[in-house]
Amino acid sequence: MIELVNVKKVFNAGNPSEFSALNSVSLLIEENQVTVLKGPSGSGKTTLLSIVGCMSRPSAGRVKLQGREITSLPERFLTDIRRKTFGFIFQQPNLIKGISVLDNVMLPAYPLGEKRVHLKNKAMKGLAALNIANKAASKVEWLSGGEAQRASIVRALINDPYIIIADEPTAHLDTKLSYRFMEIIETFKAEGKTVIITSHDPLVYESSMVDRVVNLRDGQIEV
Amino acid sequence: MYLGKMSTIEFEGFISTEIMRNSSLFFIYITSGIVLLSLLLVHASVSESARQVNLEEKAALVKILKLTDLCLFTEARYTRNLSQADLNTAFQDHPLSLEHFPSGSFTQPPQRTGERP
Amino acid sequence: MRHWIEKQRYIIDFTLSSLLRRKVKNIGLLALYTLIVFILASTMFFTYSIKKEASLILKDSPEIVVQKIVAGRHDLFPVNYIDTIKKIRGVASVESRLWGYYYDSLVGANYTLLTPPRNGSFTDTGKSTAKTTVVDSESTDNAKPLFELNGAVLEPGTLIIGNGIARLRAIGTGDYMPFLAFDGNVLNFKIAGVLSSQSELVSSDLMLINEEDFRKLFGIDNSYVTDVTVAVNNPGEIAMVASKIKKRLPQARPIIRDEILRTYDSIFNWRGGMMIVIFSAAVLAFVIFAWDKASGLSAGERREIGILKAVGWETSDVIQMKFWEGAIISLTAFFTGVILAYIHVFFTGSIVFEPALKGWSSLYPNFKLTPFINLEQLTTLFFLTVVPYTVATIVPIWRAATIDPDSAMRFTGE
Amino acid sequence: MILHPTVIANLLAAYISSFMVLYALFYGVQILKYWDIENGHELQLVLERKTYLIATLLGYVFGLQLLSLFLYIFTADSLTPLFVGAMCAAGTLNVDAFGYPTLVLKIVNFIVAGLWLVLNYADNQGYDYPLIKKKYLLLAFIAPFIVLETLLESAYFLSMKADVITSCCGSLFSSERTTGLGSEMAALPALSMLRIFYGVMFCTLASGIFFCIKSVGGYFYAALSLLMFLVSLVSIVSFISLYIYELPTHHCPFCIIMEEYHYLGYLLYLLLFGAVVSGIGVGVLSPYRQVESLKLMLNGFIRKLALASLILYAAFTALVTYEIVTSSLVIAYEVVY
Repeated sequence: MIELVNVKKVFNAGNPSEFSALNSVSLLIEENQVTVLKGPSGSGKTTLLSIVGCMSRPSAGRVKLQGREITSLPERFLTDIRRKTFGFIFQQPNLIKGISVLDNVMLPAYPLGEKRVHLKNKAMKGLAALNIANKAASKVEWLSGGEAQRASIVRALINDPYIIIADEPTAHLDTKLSYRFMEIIETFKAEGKTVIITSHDPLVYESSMVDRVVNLRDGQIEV
Repeated sequence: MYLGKMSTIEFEGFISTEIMRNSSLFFIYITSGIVLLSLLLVHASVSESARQVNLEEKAALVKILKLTDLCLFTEARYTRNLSQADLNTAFQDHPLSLEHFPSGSFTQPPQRTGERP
Repeated sequence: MRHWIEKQRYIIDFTLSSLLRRKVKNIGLLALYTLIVFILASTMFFTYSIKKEASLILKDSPEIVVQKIVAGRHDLFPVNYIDTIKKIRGVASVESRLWGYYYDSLVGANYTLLTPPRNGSFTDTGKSTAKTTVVDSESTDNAKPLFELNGAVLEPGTLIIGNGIARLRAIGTGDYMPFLAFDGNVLNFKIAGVLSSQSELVSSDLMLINEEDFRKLFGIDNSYVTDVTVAVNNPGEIAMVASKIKKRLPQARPIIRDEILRTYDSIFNWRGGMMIVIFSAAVLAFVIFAWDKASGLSAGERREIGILKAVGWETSDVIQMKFWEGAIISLTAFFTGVILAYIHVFFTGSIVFEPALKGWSSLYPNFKLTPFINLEQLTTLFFLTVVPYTVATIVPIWRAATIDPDSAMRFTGE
Repeated sequence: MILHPTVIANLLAAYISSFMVLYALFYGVQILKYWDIENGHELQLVLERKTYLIATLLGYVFGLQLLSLFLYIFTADSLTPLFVGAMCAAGTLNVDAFGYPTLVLKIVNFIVAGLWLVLNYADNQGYDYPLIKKKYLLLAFIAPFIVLETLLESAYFLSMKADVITSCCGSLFSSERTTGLGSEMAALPALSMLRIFYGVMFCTLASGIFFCIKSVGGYFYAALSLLMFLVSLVSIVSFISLYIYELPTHHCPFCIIMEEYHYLGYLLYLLLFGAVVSGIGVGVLSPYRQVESLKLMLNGFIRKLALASLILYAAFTALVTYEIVTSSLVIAYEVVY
């Protein structure tokens, strides 16, 4: 599904503060599997995730998505792929204040220019699935932590992507909500989606349905 | 309590609160702006024709009394009738007499004083 | 194409909501922008309409005015020159004009005294159409009927005054006005009539006086007049006749009508341009302010764009959003500025500019300008205000749009 | 120099567009030098971001060129009363030697800027920036022309002298100015121009339709649409304006955008400019149909361009024919003024 071949990422190359977040990482992520990237903070987890999720391009190395080379694609195409293939769940819910939950959820689909009625129905269905439909019109500031997390999950699913990327999803959730989150991941796996999670929360990487755990340290994969 | 109540009302009316999308508001705003602007243009042409009578009266007065200048720069004798030569009319010779602001400083020096016959 | 329109509508949705969210920051920018448009628009409307009005009013001014110049200074025009001008082929008629200024120290105002033609008569359009009788200058006997203005006949010893003077001195028909003659004794003139307030733009400081009284007041003997107006048979010949006059009377200074019009045109161009050049410093300051405001993104805005890009917006989508933001602000400022300027110039007679335009003149005509705006003025206004603003914000917008998508990932603290 | 608000607006627009084009060229040269799609180094990412900046800048320059073209004609028309012998914008452009060259350059720059945007749009469809080098070479070609146009325009306005009253003799004996470029075009016989216009238009439309069906002969169509553009300009001056003004002597191509003729000229010129930009765009893009990353989309896009230019030319001809039919002027015999 996703293949990284000795990917390197160097920040502000050439001047004294040069720092290589990743050096020659090779990784293969199978289809319909839940992979957890484990490692202390500063080990390049987030950089690796942003390269896998086509948010940024590696300084060197190859990235293949379903066999197609996407390393040197222009940003326009990279974003198009990201919009259709990946759903992002961030550590923070990252919802935009001042606009309603519904608008927040529909935001990723704006550039696609879908008819508003269809988009609204899809968004309402997604919110109803995670039973926060009653908060659709309320402002984002009034949501609780769990509700905000679920809203950002619905937003990630709006373009029904088949790969879900979650960066430290349970960092700000209590155990009950973390279990609820793992159940949601369970449903993704059942629907045939591939899930990639970064976490150092034992509740996540020791959970039964995780297929593979990858350890990351100082920009390299520990075998 | 108050916060709770408001959100419930909001919910029942949820479907209806979406009365007007922002972009339709924007288009209505733009069209009303353009309509207002064209109203101005219409008003301009309407009042121009209404003023025609007034303009003709002034023109007739100019014709009878053989006036040559507008009565705009009235603060000094030599700025009153700019086109006529006077003891020192603006256009008679060097015009940059600045002591009488604003007309003194606003009159433009003739372009080609010396060259032509 | 359908998708593109729908996409634009979505982007406008988001832009409007983000604009309304940060009201305080945008209101300041909008107010300044509207002020700039307002002042520029008022200047242009004022200069254009007064220029148009000048060209309409002065189109019937005398075709050629001939003056005598002695040692580069204006001098009285000897009557015997008139015959030499009459002999020139193509000249229809030659009439003399007697006019001058009288400084009234009481109110510090200059009056223009003028002797109207012998038996012309003029009635305000309010009552009936203006009658302009052709004056044949051959009949020199003074038994002819005198000039009369809507019924008020200008007998010797009376005056017809402009509305401005009546307003300034608060006098009307029937009152008396003392004048200091050239030889020191005081002449008392009765006011026979007042010119209409409509025609103040040309006649507010005008005083019509009888020829004998004028000569008595200023001591000009009969063999001299102030200057002479020449009517020409074929308008195409004006320049030729003027050159002949110049040849025959080297001291004469012939002035052609369309030169007068052209002078007024260039005065008001110069005046409009001058105001804009002075005002361009303010526009430049505004452009720098807009550039700074566009590039100084608050942390919230930066985070918001980061989220947009992380969630699936592409750089050009963000650029389009910022374009719409600029467009909304510019259109609001442009519409409000132009409409306010229109009301300011044509309904309230440009109060804001009055002190600047009036200068020290104590006798300023209050005239209502006929509104005259066309597409050209609006395009010029667009170029002088909206284009600089848009260009100034291009680079900051691009810089804001190229925030990395994964900045939203890195953002951890709340 | 004439200190006139519209003149100031014109110069401002000219200097702004040259500044923007030079700014874009500065980055364009950087891209031409350091562009290497393969490596993902910092510089390459920065350059890729710069492409957005340049595209936005050129988009604004294109819009500004179009607006300032019409404003330029407006200014010339509004300055007419200041010059002896100038009846309308055509006369004012003759005031000094820079008037017409600036106008011609403005039209050429507008078309070339349009082509750049067409090339840019095509390049954006390819997934590996296929035409990036050609795009910025074209930009390097455009920049000097726009700067030249700005210099010519400032020379035109700065060296302009209004004929105001002079102090010495008051009246003015400036000689009648000889009419420049405009008069030759007007001298072309009207009726034969009419036949040429319809003949060339017919060939253009025919070759366009042929191209749309068989998608062969793109260059031929582009050349024809350029020729048609020139023929249309000449025919506007020589006979179309006569019908619009219903006056056998008034050849001025500028007065038709004025108020008295309900701003008809705008529609006429916009149709014409749109047609020529898309027409030549077909020719410009044809050589890149084999480019690997553009293969599938480029044919469709070129056909769309050709179709657009066909429709615009057809609309232009329809409008011209409508004007001729409804005009009360009939040029029966050959009149040469």
